[in-house]
Amino acid sequence: MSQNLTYEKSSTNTRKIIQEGDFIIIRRQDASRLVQVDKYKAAFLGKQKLFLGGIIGKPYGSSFEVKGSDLHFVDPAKSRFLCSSVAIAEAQTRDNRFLVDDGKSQKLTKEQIEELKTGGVSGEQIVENLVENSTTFKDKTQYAQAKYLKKKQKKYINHVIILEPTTRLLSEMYFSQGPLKICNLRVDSLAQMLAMCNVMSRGRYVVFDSCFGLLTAAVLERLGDSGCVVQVYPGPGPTSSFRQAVYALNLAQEQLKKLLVGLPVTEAARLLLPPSNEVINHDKHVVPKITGDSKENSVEVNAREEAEEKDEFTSVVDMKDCEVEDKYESQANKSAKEEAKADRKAQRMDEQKIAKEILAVKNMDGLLVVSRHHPTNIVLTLLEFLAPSRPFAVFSLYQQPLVDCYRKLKDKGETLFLKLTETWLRSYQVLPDRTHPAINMSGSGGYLLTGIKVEPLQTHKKS
Amino acid sequence: MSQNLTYEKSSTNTRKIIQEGDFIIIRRQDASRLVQVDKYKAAFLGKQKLFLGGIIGKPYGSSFEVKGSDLHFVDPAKSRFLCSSVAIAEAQTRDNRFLVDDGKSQKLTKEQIEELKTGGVSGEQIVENLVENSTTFKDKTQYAQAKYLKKKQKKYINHVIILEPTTRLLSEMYFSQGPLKICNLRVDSLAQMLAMCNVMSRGRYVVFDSCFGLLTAAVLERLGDSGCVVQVYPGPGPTSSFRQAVYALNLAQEQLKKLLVGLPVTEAARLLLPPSNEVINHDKHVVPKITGDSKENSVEVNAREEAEEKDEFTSVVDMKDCEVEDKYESQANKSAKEEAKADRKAQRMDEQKIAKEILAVKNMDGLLVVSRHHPTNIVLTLLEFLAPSRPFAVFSLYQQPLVDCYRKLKDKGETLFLKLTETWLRSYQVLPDRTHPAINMSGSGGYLLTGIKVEPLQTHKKS
Amino acid sequence: MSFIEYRDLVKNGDTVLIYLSISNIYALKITSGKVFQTKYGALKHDSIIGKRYGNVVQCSRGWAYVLFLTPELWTLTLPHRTQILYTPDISLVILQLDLKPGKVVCEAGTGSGSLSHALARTIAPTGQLYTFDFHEQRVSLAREEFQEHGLGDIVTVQQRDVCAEGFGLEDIADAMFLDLPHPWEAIPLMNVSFRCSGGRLCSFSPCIEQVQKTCEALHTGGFTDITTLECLLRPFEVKEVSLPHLHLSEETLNKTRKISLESQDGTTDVKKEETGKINTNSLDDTTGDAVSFSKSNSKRSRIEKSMENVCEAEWAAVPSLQIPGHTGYLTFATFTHS
Amino acid sequence: MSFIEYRDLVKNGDTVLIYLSISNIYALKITSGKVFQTKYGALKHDSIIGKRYGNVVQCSRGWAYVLFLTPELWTLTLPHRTQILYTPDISLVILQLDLKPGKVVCEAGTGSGSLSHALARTIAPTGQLYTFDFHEQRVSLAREEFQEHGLGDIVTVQQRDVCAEGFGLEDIADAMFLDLPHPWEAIPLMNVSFRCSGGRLCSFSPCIEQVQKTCEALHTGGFTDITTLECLLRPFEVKEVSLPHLHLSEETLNKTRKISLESQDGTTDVKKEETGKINTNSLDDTTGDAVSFSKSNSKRSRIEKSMENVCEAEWAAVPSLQIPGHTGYLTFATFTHS
Repeated sequence: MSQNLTYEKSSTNTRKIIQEGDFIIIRRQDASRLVQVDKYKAAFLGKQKLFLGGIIGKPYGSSFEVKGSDLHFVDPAKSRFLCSSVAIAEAQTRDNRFLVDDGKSQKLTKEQIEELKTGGVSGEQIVENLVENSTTFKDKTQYAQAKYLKKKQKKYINHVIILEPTTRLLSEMYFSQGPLKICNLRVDSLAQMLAMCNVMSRGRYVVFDSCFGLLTAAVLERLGDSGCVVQVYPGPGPTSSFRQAVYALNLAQEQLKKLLVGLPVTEAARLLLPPSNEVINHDKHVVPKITGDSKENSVEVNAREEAEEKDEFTSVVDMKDCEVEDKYESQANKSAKEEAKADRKAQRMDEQKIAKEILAVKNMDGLLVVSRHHPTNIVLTLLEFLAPSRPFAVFSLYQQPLVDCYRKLKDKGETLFLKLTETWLRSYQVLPDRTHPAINMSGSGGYLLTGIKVEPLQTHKKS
Repeated sequence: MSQNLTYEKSSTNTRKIIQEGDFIIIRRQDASRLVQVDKYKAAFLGKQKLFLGGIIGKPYGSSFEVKGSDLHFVDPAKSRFLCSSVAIAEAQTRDNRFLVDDGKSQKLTKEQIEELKTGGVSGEQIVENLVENSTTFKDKTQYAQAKYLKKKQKKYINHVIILEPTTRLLSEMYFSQGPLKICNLRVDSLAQMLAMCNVMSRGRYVVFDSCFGLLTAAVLERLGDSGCVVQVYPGPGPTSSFRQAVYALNLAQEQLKKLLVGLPVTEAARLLLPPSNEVINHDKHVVPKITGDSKENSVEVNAREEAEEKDEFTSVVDMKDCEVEDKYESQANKSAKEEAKADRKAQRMDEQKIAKEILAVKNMDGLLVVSRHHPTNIVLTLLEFLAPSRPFAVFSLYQQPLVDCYRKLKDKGETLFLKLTETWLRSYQVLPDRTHPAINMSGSGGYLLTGIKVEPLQTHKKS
Repeated sequence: MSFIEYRDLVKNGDTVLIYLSISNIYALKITSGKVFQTKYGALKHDSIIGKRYGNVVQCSRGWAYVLFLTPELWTLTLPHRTQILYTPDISLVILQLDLKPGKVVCEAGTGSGSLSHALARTIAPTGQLYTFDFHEQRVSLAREEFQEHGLGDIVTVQQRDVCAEGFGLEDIADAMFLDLPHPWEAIPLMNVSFRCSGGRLCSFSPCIEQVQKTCEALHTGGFTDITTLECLLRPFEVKEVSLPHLHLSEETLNKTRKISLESQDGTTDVKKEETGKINTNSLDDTTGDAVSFSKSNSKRSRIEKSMENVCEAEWAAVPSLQIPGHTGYLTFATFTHS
Repeated sequence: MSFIEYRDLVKNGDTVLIYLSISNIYALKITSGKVFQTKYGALKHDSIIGKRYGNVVQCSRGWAYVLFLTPELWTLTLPHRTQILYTPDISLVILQLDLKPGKVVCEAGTGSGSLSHALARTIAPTGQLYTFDFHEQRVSLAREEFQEHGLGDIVTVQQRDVCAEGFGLEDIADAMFLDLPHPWEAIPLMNVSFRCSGGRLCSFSPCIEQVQKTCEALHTGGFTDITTLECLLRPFEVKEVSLPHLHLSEETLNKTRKISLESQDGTTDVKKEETGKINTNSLDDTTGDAVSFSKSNSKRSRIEKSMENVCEAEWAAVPSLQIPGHTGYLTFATFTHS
């Protein structure tokens, strides 16, 4: 028997509680969604309207039953049973030799079931009723009975789980909502970008992110409370959604200010122009509107209130989900709006100034690019700000742009370990006597180009 | 209990016997090879020199032990034991927690073992000796003992199995010798080409084949004894290896003559030129040297003796394997050679004439292309000879040429069901408590473009 | 009509493929006088009779193609009475079983006949397929189909529990295909059915536990060359792809700056700005399309336009986003009589 | 030297990566006075000290790059004491375990430390990795390495049979990683080690039978969100590819005919012809290269030349022919205390 280690137990060992204003992930079996907790405001999960008052004060990871539009806390042991039930219900068996249509064996009519539901009968009671009125339930094998039960439970017991957003959950959520939304950046590709770029606390990273800030959020999560991210965007100002996933992490505002600054890619490119040119640009662009004190590595911008311009990705809004009026919006008057607008602009300029100061040293620790634009020019430009011996990773939904980028980088001769890859991600159904790869899979997780920047070779002495 | 069917037992229900002159596949665990049986001539399997006299008269599927350079018949039950042994020996376990180096536990020295081998002691006896002299054998678990035994058996008992060549075995053999040799045409891609082109007896197929006749052989195998293949090649004459896999099928010469004709792709293309032009070409190319009578659908060419010019793929010859002089070569004198050469040329011309007559009807049933040239022009040309409602399949090691081909076909508007695909082929190790996908796999089986030719649309009446 | 011999012109009684679009294809038995309703309106069977396969036929509000039905097209259109095998698996089964004209094959179970048609095509005209199913109705439906499809002479269908009783055939099979829930129960009964020259066997199972028991039974039963394969189709969409370039050269940057400076003074052209709080309710309502960029009328789009090339679209093969992840495991083996 | 903080200049005692070529890379501990022998000759450690990472250093007959060692580069160069995990699996493990600075992770077993380095990097500087191995020698070697690599404060290594005894830690872990032959034996012992807020677990197993037992143990143990994944890297070679076109237009055909007719009369330019019998002994000696075509001096090559374009080479990504087919299954689960 080995001796046990002596170790200090963590002092912060309590369960985190859901609070008003938190960004949370609501997950049901078939869907998950990011919302901000607001007692007075309804959230939507698919067509289901939900009031979130009932979750405040409960620990993250809790399950809730949906009754009407309200959420009721569920005992953890019970919710666990339901989770495992889903796995079995989803199990598919190809052997349908004795397949008998289920539909005719139920004595309750659809109308009767609907009556029960609207009559406020709990999901569990409905399932019990269904079992009693099934003519075939008794004759089923034990396995088939379990399967039937779980299937019905899944249908009639409407549970959701409230989770604290993490890179994993955000990545899963965005991908399930439509992979193209995040350029098909699948979780395995994202994971590899972070690893290949050696993302860690105290590092300084350049991130070009066309996927709702998911990549930026993933890097920020790995910084802990020190390091920095320069988030580069294609337009002169960021899009309204450029930090959606970042805000979802519920980082303290001061922390975010300390870690994250934004910069248009054009401004980054200007830093590389001959000095004479650079000075002029600098003067004209750090406009006199700066209000906060701009210490190095600290942006005095209230990030959550930051100016955001509508872009093509958020301009298509499902009206259903926007019925509920924004409470701040309705409170705000015109002049306050104008003021806020000016503030945001100033703050953006402030961020830009700091970002340029950071980049100008050309000593960044990693570059991560997910772009809806062709990556080559972006990569060639931003690579200039990396210190030698630092890695980079470029992701694309398509293969050919990365072939082009590979070629240009190869020609330039300032990189080692250039690799173009894709990964296959397969998930498995593991159940007794029913184990096989998932019936459906993602056909592509995108392509990845990785490498390490080095100093260009001055002399070719190799014989 | 069901009633049994009444049926006629096959009249040809005997095991096929290996004969002098047959093409056979010699298979060892790690390699397989196609050779023609010749009592007097040595064959090589890797570095192993083999005289094949011992296999003549034995049934296909038999195992033989290699003693010196001779092959000795092995009892089927025993060979089966060895086959299963290999599976276990190849099983890899990742759990090397108790890994102990095997090398030091054997009391016999390498020299002593070598002595046993050259002393004519059988492989089995050597293995017995090794077990006796192992200091750790007794202490191993039963599983580990079995594994040890099989590993040693694999090493010291040199068995080969003689198989009758089939498309499956030929495909496996060529692929294992180096996928690029056959343009990376993996067995699953080949299988799909045959299925997608609905290859069946009595069908007429155009085959463009840059893989040693493997594709042609596969189509011929599926024809049985009626139908036809027009094998199209890129140069004015075929390469020496263009029917290597075809000959391996051991078809009777008359059958081959009836089923297979060759034609340069340029001659096929000429058939599509305006009639005035065509006549001229025809006159000039069916030169007056034709000797055989050229009935429709029958080529009077002795295919095995056919003229073959060296090409780039066979010009690189491993000298080791050519030490043994060709007996016919040494018998032949110069004038006989000249005569044979003229004959082959005449026969080739004869084949071409028939091929042109067949194609001219433009009523072929399928087109299959595996080419080292860019496929687009080849496909556009040869597709002209297909009847409407007939399928085609084009294979390429690379993706982009097929994208180009897809596009051109789409533009032309005479195809339906155009599909570009690749397949993943995974093989599994299935062993008690040791089941997992094979540790190594082929990264690509090439790309496939398939479709069905239709009549071009005359009028667009779709509203 | 026969699956095993091409015909040029459509005859009354033929089963043909009607192609309206890639997602609207139908197997149709031509019966003089009948009418088939399509999304392009009525299609009279009589207007198809006498047409050449591969040609266009008229519907009342459009047109369709009539195609000769191959086993592969049948697989795409057949009525599903069970889950079926698709062409990637089917083609590999046929090649790995060494099938060719004249071979004798035993199949259990028949299912919806997707594989049976392809087997029959390959061993025709001289081979024989004996196919069995546990389910009576499926057997009679399959028998009818084979008859209608000109395969009556090639295929024999019978109701039978092969797991319990074997094939009931002796010394005849070159190849066997098993798609059974418990193939390991059937395997010990297979030996007698193989020809004296032996043959090949394939067992299809969706779950790995079935494969494990099958391989064990094959080992025990004296089979050799036991191999388990999985074959997955990865389709590509061939389309024009254009990623806009961002131009970051000195010249472009200077041009951009001018636009940027112009709008620095006035803010009127920044039409829309959001309030501070993010409308999280709209998080998943945007569908990102990586290819097309609709331009907003803000100053940003003006600058972006100046930086972006007129995109040169390239044709590329893009992997489909969702693909089948698993069909089943194919276990192959060789049988040799001792 | 520390894996968890970048440094610009190489110091004596640093472990660095020496890059000669993609297949010649070495992790090297810099010790003043020592010499490292490379295929380009001697490399003096002193010539590396003081150099900036990412720069070239001189060997006696060539040059090499000196790179800062990341966990990912370490994985490529570390001494194998066991089979190791590679970056595609490692990266997925880290993300799926929700790791970030400050997290506490338990790992069994340590093995060659490939994963441990990446775990430590991610949870540094405030997190803790407790890693255990059954094998005494591996434990002491790993401990030395962590110390040398500046991870001494982050990583605690101990010899322990986790399957029998659990981690011996209570109420502390945010995440666990198990690479054990029988993880299902260890899983019931894990609960006590998780923090009261629960956490994530990953078990790596190469064989499906292990996964089956593991999933069962996780179910029984009250874990939720049990998912089994497999992640396979598919590398591409980026290279110039050129397939020659065959030109079959009327014009080209007429040109070709001329050459063909010229050589029709004489046969002298057909240099080599084979005898009738195929030399089957040379069947597998030819290595087909699909890209380059060496022209023979026969008339055929003249004709082919006239038909083929000067090939426009295109850059393409070609899948590598042989790739790893399997590393292991990764089973993830969430633990919540009741």
